[in-house]
Amino acid sequence: MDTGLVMQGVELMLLGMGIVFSFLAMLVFTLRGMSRLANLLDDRAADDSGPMPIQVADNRQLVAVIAAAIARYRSS
Amino acid sequence: MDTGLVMQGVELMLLGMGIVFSFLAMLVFTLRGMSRLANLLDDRAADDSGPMPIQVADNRQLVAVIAAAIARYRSS
Amino acid sequence: MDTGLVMQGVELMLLGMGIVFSFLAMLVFTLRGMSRLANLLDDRAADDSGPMPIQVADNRQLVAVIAAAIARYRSS
Amino acid sequence: MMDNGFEALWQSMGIANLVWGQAFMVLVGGLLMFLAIRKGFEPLLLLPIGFGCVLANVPVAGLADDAVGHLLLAKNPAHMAALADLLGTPIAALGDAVHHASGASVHAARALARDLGYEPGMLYQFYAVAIESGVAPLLIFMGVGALTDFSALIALPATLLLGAAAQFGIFFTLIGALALNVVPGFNFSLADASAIAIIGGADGPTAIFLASKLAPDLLGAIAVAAYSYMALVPIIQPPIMRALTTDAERRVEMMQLRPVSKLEKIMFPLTVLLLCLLFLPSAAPLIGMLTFGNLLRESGVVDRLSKSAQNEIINAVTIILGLSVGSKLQADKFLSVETLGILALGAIAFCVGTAAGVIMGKIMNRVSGGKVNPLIGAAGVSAVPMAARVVNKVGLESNHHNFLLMHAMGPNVAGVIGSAVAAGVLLAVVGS
Amino acid sequence: MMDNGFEALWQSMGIANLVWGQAFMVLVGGLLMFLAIRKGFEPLLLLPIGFGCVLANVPVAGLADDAVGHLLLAKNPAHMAALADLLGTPIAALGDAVHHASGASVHAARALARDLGYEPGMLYQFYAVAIESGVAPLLIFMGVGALTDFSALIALPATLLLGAAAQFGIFFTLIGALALNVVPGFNFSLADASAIAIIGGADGPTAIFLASKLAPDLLGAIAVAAYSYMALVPIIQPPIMRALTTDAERRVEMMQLRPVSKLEKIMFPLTVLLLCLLFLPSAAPLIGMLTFGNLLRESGVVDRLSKSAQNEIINAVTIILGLSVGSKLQADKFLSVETLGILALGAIAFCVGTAAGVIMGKIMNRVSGGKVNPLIGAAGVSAVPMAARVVNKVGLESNHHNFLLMHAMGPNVAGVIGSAVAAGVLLAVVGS
Amino acid sequence: MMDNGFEALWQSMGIANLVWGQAFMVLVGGLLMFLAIRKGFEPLLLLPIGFGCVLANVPVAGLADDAVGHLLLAKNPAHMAALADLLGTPIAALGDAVHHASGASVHAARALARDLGYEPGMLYQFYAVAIESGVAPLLIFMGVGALTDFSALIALPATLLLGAAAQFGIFFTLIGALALNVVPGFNFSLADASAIAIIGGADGPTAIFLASKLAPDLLGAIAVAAYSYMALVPIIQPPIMRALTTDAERRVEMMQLRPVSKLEKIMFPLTVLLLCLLFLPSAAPLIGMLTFGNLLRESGVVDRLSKSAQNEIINAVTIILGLSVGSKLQADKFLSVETLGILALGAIAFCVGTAAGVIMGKIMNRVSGGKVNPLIGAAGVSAVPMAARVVNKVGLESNHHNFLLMHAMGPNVAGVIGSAVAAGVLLAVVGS
Ligand code: NA
Ligand code: NA
Ligand code: NA
Repeated sequence: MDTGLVMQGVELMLLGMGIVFSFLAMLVFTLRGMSRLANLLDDRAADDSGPMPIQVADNRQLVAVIAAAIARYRSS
Repeated sequence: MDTGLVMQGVELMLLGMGIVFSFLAMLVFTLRGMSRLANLLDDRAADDSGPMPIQVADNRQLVAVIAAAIARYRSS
Repeated sequence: MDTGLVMQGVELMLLGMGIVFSFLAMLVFTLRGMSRLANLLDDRAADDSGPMPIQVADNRQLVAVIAAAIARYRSS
Repeated sequence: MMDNGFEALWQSMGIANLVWGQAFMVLVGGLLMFLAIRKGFEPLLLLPIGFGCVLANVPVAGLADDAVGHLLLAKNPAHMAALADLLGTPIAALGDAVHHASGASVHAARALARDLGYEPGMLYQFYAVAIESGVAPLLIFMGVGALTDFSALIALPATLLLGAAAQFGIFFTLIGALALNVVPGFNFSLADASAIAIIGGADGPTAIFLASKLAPDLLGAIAVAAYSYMALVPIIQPPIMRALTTDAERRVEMMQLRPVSKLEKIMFPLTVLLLCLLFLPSAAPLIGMLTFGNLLRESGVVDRLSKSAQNEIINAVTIILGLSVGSKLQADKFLSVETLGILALGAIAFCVGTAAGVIMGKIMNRVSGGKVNPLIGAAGVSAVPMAARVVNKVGLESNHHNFLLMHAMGPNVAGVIGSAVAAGVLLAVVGS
Repeated sequence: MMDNGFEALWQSMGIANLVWGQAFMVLVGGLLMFLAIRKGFEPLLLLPIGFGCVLANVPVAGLADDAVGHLLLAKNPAHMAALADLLGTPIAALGDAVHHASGASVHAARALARDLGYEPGMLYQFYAVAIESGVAPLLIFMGVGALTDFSALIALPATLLLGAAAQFGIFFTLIGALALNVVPGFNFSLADASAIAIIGGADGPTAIFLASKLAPDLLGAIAVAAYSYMALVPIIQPPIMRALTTDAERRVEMMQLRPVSKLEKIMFPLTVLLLCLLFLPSAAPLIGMLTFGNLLRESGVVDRLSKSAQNEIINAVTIILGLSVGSKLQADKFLSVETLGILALGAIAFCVGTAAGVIMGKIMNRVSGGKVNPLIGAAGVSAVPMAARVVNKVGLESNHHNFLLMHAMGPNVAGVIGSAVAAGVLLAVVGS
Repeated sequence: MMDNGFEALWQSMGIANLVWGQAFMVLVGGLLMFLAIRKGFEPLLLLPIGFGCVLANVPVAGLADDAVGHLLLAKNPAHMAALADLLGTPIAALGDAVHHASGASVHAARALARDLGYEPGMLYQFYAVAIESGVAPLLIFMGVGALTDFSALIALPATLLLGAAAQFGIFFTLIGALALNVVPGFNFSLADASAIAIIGGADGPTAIFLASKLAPDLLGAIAVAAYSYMALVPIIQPPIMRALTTDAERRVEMMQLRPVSKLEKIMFPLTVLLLCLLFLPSAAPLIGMLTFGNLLRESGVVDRLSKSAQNEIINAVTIILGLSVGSKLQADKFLSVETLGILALGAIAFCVGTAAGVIMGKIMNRVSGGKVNPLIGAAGVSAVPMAARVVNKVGLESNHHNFLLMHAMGPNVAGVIGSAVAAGVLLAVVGS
C-alpha cells in the first residue's frame, strides 16, 4: 500500500517533470517564433507606416483644460 | 402575438420617451429654481456673513506639527 | 422586574469599570516594564552591535537600476 | 493511476477538448484586445473584456462556469445521476436541463454541486460578486459622478432636453428588436429587447446594470456592443451630423456659459436625487450613486473619499468588471444569431440617438432664435467625453474659431442622466 | 400591458408612495449632510450617512430592504401567500410577522424570497457585507491604528487611567438607558442599553461594531449620535471642564514628554495585544485590529501595507460603511421614541465621560503633587484628535504659554483603548 | 446575573483558557514577526502571518473558528445537543465529529450554527473570502504579473529550461513526503504530498493557491515554510551553488542581452496564455492572472489599471491574505508532527530545486560551448528577485566584473511560470 503510494509519486514525478519540460521547451520555440513575427510586424509597420490609431482629441490648449476633469476617466 | 409584442414596444416607447422628456423638462425648471435659490443664499450669506463653521483647530505651528499624524484621519 | 434590570445595570457598571480600570492599570505597569526592557535591549544592541539583518542587496548602481521594477514587490 | 494518468492528462489538455466555437471566441477576444491596444478603443474596458473572453473559452478549465458546470465537466457518473435525479431529467439530457432550469432549480442544483465538492470557476465568482449583485456598475457610476463636472449643465439646463431627445435611440431600438422576431432564429422577449435597446444609451455601466437585471444571458454581447460603438463614435456620428444640418447651422457660435457657484454645484446632485426620489424611484440605484459620487466631489469636505471614488475604487472595480463581462463571452452562449442581431441593433441605436439629438438641436435652434448650434445635440447620447469632442471637431470644420466643447458638455452629461432615467423606466415597467 | 402600464407607472412613482415618515427622514438626511458640509461635523462619516439616509427612504425602491422586503413591496399575491404559509401567519399580518421573525425564520424567508427571484437592495447588500459581518468597523480600526502615534501614551503610561475614568460615561449611560424603561414607550433590554451606552466611548467604529452585535435595530441612531456628539465635542466639553476645575489647576504646565524609542513603539502594540489575549479575549477583534494597524505603521518594514491601511482601505471602507449606516435610518425603523431616548442618552454619556475624566485628572493632580493638569482628563473620552485639541484650547485660555496638546494625546489615545476594552466587557457579559 | 457574571468573566478570560499549545503558537507568531521586522524575512507576508497566528490563538475568542466552532465554544447544552443530533454522534464526541465531518455534513452543521445565532470569527471570514475562494492568491499573481518585466526571458528563451529543471525540487519532495509515511505519525495522501511539494516552487501565491485546493488543513505550515525558505534563499543557495560548480564555470561572463521590442513584450503574455490554453488548461487560473497582469503592464494603454494591480489591489489583498494564512496556525491544527515534516520537506525541496537548476545550467554550459554561466540555473527556483540577486552575488565573488543579475532574471521569472505549470499538472492529476 505504502510502496504503492510512493510508486504513484514516482510516476507523478516522471509525468510532471515531463510535462513541465515539454511545456517550457515548447514555449522556448514559440517565443522564438513570436520574436521573429514581432520583428516582421514592426518592420512592416515602419515601412508603410500603417493605419494610425483613431485620433479625435484636439490638442489645443483650451480643449485640454476644459476636458481635463472628465477625460480622466473615459469608461462612462 | 408578434405584432402584439411590437405594439407593446410602441406603447413602451411613447411612455418611455414621455417620461424621459417630462423628467428632464421638470429638471430644467427645478435647476433654474435651484440656481436662483443658490444665488439668494449666497447673497444673504455675503450680507450678514452668517454663523461661521465651528473652528477649534489652533493654527499655531506647534499644534499642527504634533497633531499632523493623527489628524490625517478623524473617523475615530 | 424593571428595578431588577437596573440593578443588573449597576452590577455591570461596577464590574465593567472594575475591569476597565484593572486592565488599564495593569497596562500602565506593563508598559513601564516594556520601556525598561526596550532600553535594555537597545543598550545591549548598541554595545555588541549584534547580528546584523541579512543583507544581500548589492548597492551598486547597475543592480539597483535593473532590479528596480521587480524589487518593488517581493511577495512572489 | 498513471495508466489513466496519461489518459487523464490527454483528456485534460486544451487541444483534446477545444471546440471550434471556443477557438473562434479566442480570436474574438484577441480582436477586442487588438482594438483596445492598437486602435485605442475604450481600452480600460475592452482590454479586460477581451482577456476575460479568452479565459472564459479555455477548454476544460471552466473558469466561467458555476459549480454545476464543473460537475458536468468532471463527468463523474454518480454525481451526474444525482443531478439528473434532482432535476427530474435523464442523464443524456442533463446539459439542456441545466441550461433551461428555472430559478429555484438552479439554486438547488448549485447547492448539490457544492455539497459534492465542486467549486465555481474564478471568472464566475468575479461575475457573481461584481455584476450579478449589481454592485460593480453602481460603484463605477459613483466614480463617474465623482469625475464629472456638471457646470455646463447647471449653466444651461435647457441642454437637458438634448440629452432627453437622444434617448430616442433606445426606444426606437426596442421596437426594432421586437420587430426582428419575424426573422426566424430571433425570439427576443420584452425584457431582452429592453436590455438590448439600452445600448443606445451609450453608457457602459448603465447598460451592464440593466442587462444584468433584465437579460443576463445577453449581457456579454450588449456590453461589447456598447463599448465598441462608444469607441466608434468619432466614425459613426460625423456623417449623421453633417447630413442633418446646414453649414450655416454648424457655424452658429454660442454665448459663453455663465460661471457656476460652488453652492449650485453642491445643490445640483441633491436636486437631481430629489426629483428621482419623487418621480422615478426605479432609477434610484443609478441616479443615487451618480449623484453621491458628484456630491463627494463638490462638497469639498471629503476629498479623501472623492479621490478614492475617482481612483482606487473605480480602477479595481473596472478590472473585475471587465473580466466578469468577458466571462459572458463563452462560445456556447455567445455564438448565436442573436448576437449578430444585437450588434446590428446597437449600431442602429447609436445612429438614431445621434439623429434624434441633432434634430432636437435644430428645434432648439429655431425656438431660441438661432442661439443654439444644433451639432451639440449629438453629444446627448452620452459617450462622455468622446461625443462632446466629436461635436467640437465637426464644429471646427465649419468655423475655425468655434469651440463648442464646453457647450457640448451640457448635453453630454445630460445624456448620462437621460439614459439612467430611461433605464429606470424600463426597470419599472418591464423589470417587475 | 400599457393600460396597467400607466397605472404601474403611477404606482411606481415616489410621490404616490411617499409616507410622511420617509419625507421627514429625507429632511434628516439633508440635515446630516448640511452639518457635514457647512458645519464641518465629521464629514467623512456624516456625509455618506446622510446620503445613505436619503437613499434608504426612497419610496418603492427598497434600497435598504432585503429580499423579503422586496417580496412585500412587489405585492404579488401568490408570493405573499407562500411567505405567509412559511411563517404560519395570515397574509394581512405578514408585515408584522416579518418584522418580528426570529433567526431561523428570517433565514428561511430570505431563501424563499431569493428562490422566487427577489433580490436585496443595494444598500442592504452593502450593510450585509460591511457591517453585519463586522468587517468594516474592524478595517477602519486597523486604519486608525496605522494612523495613530502612541508615543505620548508610551512616554506617560499613567495617562491610561484618565482614559479608563472617562469610560464611566459608558456605564453610567447604561444604567440611564435601563432606568428610562420606566417611561412608557421605552423597553430597552440589557443588550440594547449596552449598545446605546457605548456612544459614551466617543469612538465611531467601536460603537458601530458593538451595536451591530448587540442591537442592530438601533445601529442607525447609535452611529448618528456617536458621530454627531464627537463633532460637538468643542461645544459640549469646555463648560464641563471649566466648571470642574479651578483657574489654578487649568494653569498647570506639564513637564515635556521624554522621547520614545523606535523599539518601544514596535513593542507597544504587541504588549497591548498580549494583555488583551490574557485578560480580555472578547476585545480581541477590536484591540487586535487596532494594534495590527499600529504594528504595520511602527515596524518600518511594510510601508506599502501601512500606507494601504491608512489610505486606500480606510477610504473605500468609509464610503461603504457610511452608506450602510445610513441604510439603517429607514423611517419605519428609525422614527420612534426610542431614537429620541438614544440621542438624549448619548449627550449624557459624553457629559458624564468628560466629567469623570476631569475628576480623575484632579485626583492625579493631587497624587502627583500638582504635576498633572486636570484638563487633560477630558481628552480621555477619545474623539481623537478633537478632544485633545479642545483641551489645548481651554488650557491656552488660562495660560497663554501652556500647550497641552501633546500631553492630552496620551489620554486621548488611551480613550480609544479604554472604550475597546469596555466594548469587550459588554460583549463578554451581555453578548453571549 | 452577576454571580455568574464574575464566573462568566473569569471563564471568559484568556489565562483561564489558555492551553500550552496556544501559548506556544503565540511565541511562534512572535518569532515570525521578529524574523520579519528584525531580519527582514519577507516582511510583507510574514508580519501579517505572524500577527494572524497570534490572533488565531487568542483563547475563547475563536477568531479563526467558523460558526460551528463558536457553537462549541459557547457550550450551550441545547445547541450542542442539536448539533450532536445532526451529526449523529454523542455530545462527548462532538469535537472529534466536527473535526472529521465530510463536506455535506460541514455545510449542514454550519447552517445549523448560523440559524442558532452563531457567527464565524473575523479571521475565518477573511480566510473564506480570500483563500477558500482562491481569489486572493490569484489577485496577487495578477499584481506579480503587472510588476514583472519579462524582457530577460524574451531575449533568451532558452533560460526557460533552467526554470523547468528547478521544478525538480517539487517532484522530488513529493516522493519524499510519500516516503515519510513509513515514519509513524505521518499519513500524507497524494493530495497532501502534492501540496507540500509545491513549497519547492518557491512561489508564495502558487503555494497558497494549490494548498487551498488540495490540502487546506496543511495550508498554514506550507505557506509559512514557503515564505520562510524564500527569505532564507541567500543562506540556503550559495553553498549548493559553490559545491556543484567549478571556479572556472562561476567566472563565465555572458553576452549582453539583446533589447526587446514593445511589441514582443505585448505578445509575450498572450503567447504564454495561448500555450496554456492549448496544453495545460488546469494551470489557466494562475497563468491567466499572471499574464493578464503583465498585459495590463505592457499594453501601455491602461496605466490606471496596471498601477492599481501593482499597488492598491496587491497591498490590500496582501494584508487580508497574510492574516488569513495566519488563521491556519491554530495550535490544535498546526502543532503536530506533520508540521515538522512539512518544514523538513520544504528545506529539502529548496535544496534539490537549486541543485537541479545548477546542474541544468552546467548542461547548458556544455551544450552552448561555455556561453552559459551555470550559476544562473539556481535562479530557476523563482523566489523573485532574491534568487537572482544571490546568483549575482555568488558570481561577483569569483569574478568582480561579472554582473549576472540580468541574465539570472530570465530563469528567475521562468521559475514563476514553471511552478505555475507544475501546479497545473498536480491539479489536473491529483486535484480531480
Ligand atoms: Na445616454
Ligand atoms: Na473612548
Ligand atoms: Na518556481
